[in-house]
Amino acid sequence: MPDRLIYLDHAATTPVRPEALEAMLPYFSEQYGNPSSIYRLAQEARKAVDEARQKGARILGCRPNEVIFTSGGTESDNTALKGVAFAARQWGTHIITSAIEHHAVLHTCQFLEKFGFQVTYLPVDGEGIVDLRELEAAITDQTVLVSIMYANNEMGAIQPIAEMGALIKSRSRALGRSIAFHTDAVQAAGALDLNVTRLGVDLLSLSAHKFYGPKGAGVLYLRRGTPFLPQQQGGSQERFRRAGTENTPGIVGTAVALELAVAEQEEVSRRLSGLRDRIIREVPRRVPDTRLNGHPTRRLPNNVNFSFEGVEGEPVLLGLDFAGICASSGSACTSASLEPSHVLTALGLSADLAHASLRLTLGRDNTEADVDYLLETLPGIVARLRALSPLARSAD
Amino acid sequence: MPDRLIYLDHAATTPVRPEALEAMLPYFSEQYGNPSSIYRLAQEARKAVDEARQKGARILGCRPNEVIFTSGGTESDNTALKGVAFAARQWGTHIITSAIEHHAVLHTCQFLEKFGFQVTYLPVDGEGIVDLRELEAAITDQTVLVSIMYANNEMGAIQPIAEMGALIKSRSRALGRSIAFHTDAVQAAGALDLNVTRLGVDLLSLSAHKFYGPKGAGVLYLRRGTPFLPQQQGGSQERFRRAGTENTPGIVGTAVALELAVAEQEEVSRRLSGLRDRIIREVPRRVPDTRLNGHPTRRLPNNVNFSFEGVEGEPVLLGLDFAGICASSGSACTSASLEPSHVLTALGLSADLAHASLRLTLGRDNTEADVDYLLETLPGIVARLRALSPLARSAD
Amino acid sequence: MASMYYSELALDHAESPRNVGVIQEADGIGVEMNPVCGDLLTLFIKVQDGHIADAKYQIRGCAGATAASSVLSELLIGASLEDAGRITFQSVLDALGGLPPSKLHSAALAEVALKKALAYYQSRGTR
Amino acid sequence: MASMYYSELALDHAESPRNVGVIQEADGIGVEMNPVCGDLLTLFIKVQDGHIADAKYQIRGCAGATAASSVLSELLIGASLEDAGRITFQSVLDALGGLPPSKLHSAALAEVALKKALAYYQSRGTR
Ligand SMILES: Cc1ncc(COP(=O)(O)O)c(C=O)c1O
Ligand SMILES: Cc1ncc(COP(=O)(O)O)c(C=O)c1O
Repeated sequence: MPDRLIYLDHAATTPVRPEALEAMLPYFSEQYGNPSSIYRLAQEARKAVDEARQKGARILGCRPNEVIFTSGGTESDNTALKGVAFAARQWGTHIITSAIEHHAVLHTCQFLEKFGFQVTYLPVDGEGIVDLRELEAAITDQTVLVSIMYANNEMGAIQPIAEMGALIKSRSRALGRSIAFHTDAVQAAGALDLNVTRLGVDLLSLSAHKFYGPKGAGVLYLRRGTPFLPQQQGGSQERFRRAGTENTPGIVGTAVALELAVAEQEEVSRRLSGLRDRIIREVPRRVPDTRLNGHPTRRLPNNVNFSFEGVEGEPVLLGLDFAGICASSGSACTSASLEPSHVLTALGLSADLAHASLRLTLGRDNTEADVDYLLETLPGIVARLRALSPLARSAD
Repeated sequence: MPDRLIYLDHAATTPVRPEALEAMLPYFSEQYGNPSSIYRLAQEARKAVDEARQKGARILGCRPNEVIFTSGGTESDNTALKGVAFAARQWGTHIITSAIEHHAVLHTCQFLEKFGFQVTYLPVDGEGIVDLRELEAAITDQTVLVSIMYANNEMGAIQPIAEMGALIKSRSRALGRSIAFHTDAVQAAGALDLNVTRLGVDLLSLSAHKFYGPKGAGVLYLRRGTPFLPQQQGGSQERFRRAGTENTPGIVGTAVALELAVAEQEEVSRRLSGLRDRIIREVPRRVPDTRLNGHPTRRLPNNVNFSFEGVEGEPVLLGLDFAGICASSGSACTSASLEPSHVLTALGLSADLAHASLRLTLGRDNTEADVDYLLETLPGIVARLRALSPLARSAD
Repeated sequence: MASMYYSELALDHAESPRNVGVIQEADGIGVEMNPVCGDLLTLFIKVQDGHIADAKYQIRGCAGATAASSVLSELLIGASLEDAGRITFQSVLDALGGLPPSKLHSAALAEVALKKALAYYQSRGTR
Repeated sequence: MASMYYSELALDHAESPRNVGVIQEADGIGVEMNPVCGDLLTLFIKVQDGHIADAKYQIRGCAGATAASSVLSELLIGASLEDAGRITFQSVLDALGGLPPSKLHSAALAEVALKKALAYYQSRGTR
């Protein structure tokens, strides 16, 4: 590997930040008690979990007992959708989501379709935004759940969640029945407002490893009174809403990382959106036939997504990897399912352009020098690959 | 807290052993890549996960791709039961389990009852063992799943899983249809044989924090060809059978801890069963009206479970905690559900005797000196509490 | 157990319960049992000049029940009958510095036993 | 991507593909595309005295496809037509030291393009 390692794949995962790891360490082998036990050793763990819950509640602007700790974003999304759908199905079996959700939501919707639910997948415009009027039009008197992601993991588009929340609330009042509103905020944490009252959501998913917390840990916010059938049965943990011995270190690390991410949010976002905009401006100057995917401004401060015409994404990633740069692509050749990104095709991209995509997602450790290096490195890689191609404009 | 801390609650949880923690540490902040990414940073994580899977497979005697990493024993149990039940329901809707399963199995069965399944809860004899003939008699041509725990978490009774496996296979051959057999082996790891072929099981659950691995990590063995509907939808992780970004450190720690627990199994079991038998022999000599719960010999090498007539378990635990000893009880007053242990009542104990229970579960760090101290401390605590009681035999 | 923080004071009462025992010629006796968890409290009072001259009890139950009984006995000794009649589970909780939510029934146990002991005394007529 | 270990050799071919280019007066041309992921390979061969005198290609696709094409060109140059006719995706895999399971189609792409190039050559009649 080259000496330098420039990590530009923070949407995939992030390193655990030192403050979080340090807070976690005592709970592996010293304060290892099971939080459900009554002796003092275990009550230390119980206290740590309770404090983490309070931190989470402060950030979400909710009651501590509306915070459920899970094993990650995928579990939070699954539990949110299945939990509401199965609890509410006597009132209706219609669910609304969008075409650009993470698979944790989309595949859960397909699972629910097997159980008799009908799902509307709202389209997005060419820049990745869901139209409020389409959402409004999709709501029927059978609708029990709307799940729209806050910010997209591939091309960073930010949805107008607060407006949607208000709309759903007013439609639901008009219909005289409650419609639960879930948002997958996995990519939003540390970048966007997470206050559940301002957002008007009833459920919200987070995943710790996306904000410098540990893998295998997540949060589900569940508003009191929302219809909910727990999806993991067993002991009485999490007030019976998510059974299983608490992952004390994971929970502690989640809370510490979330608190710090939110505290630094403004400053980090400002800095990263500067780097982002420089990449968005400079790469197309240096690489012909580059297309920016997603909305130019309503996008996450750390997200860049390009398609380079005529180039497969995977060898671009490998070329970058050789140069010490970590990035990702919506190409089928980088996914186990061998399908091109459903998000990029939902924007209207051809399969070819989806295969040709490159996602760069910045993080708190990235610097201007990293961007310099990227801008030096990337154009040559793309040019070299284009030169191999039978579709290349013949050089002369 | 007193200077000494004697932990006798290893069935509740165990500390992460140093070898496991050390193996985990690099994967938090250094080898933090998402195993699904294609650059080398991430492939280090992928390799670690693959190696952990191979270790697990060696111990279970199965193929690596029959090993699924989960978030713990509760998820493994839930996924096993729901995964099979929902996949097999076109062939039948009958499930057999036992009355003494962990809530992760029992409450999952109740969940499945809401979805139209019928569940038979096999009773146990006074020493906690399921009768093979009752199992045989319970199998009908509607039966799709049998789930019987390997070793009980409260009173340590060990079920004849291999015999059950053979029985189920022969009944299933006679019926000309497959019946999946799951065992909750959460308490068995590190004490009993885990070879899935010898056991004749199709699914098997483990929880890492019960064998000196991390909390929030578990294993589900799923035999190839077993009907199975995945229960966590999302990405392609775990070959689509359990979506969600892999908890790399948790997975690595699980495998290291499991491998060591199995390597040390014989020696540790021999030593702990010596300590166990000394407690079982000595406590009744020093504490009148003590009853041993569970089978005298077909029990886990580390498990002791007594009932002290006329004494509530909770203040015994507090008294022990004051003396620096961590233990647990099947008393309602130590459970969030305010119900006495369903396991002890299934043995035929009155609610009073279930409330009066004390569980001591030994672990690899316990010594003869710990047992000495327990034997010195416990009788006085019970005597003091009995002296308070309106039911005490009047002292004279 | 969701959240089981006994206060220091409650733990102290549970470990060293005050005034345990039987009053042989009690003026009031109250026996109360919690059918769910089997806690059993027997409360004895001795009345003199309209005041509780002595209070003793026997308890089988969890630490919360022992602490509640113990602190109740302290509240009672020396109290006027009128004041004793005003003691509720809340007085017991306050005197203990609280009990965990899952132990509130322990304080209720103490209140009911007291009500029964006072009723027993009243039913015998003042002497 | 479930398990994506390119061998060192495959990576080397992908990074520095051999024999890239066009043979202007090729004796055989084979064009093959993988409809799923869009990989596109154009293979050119030059035949002399019953042997493959030269082989070049252009490729748009993933690194696996590039490596497969590159190693195929190496296998071809100097081979008799008979030997060239026996080259399969397995020969390509063996020469690369394997490809990840999800990239087997890249080797297949190379095989098919070769078959097409040889058929093209045969259809023109020997010269
Ligand atoms: C938007 C979004 N939702 C859900 C998830 C799932 O989170 P995890 O893989 O941590 O379970 C991810 C990341 O993978 C994501 O980006
Ligand atoms: C027998 C048994 N099964 C399942 C579980 C659940 O495991 P976990 O709490 O780690 O999810 C436990 C422990 O709590 C157990 O003892």
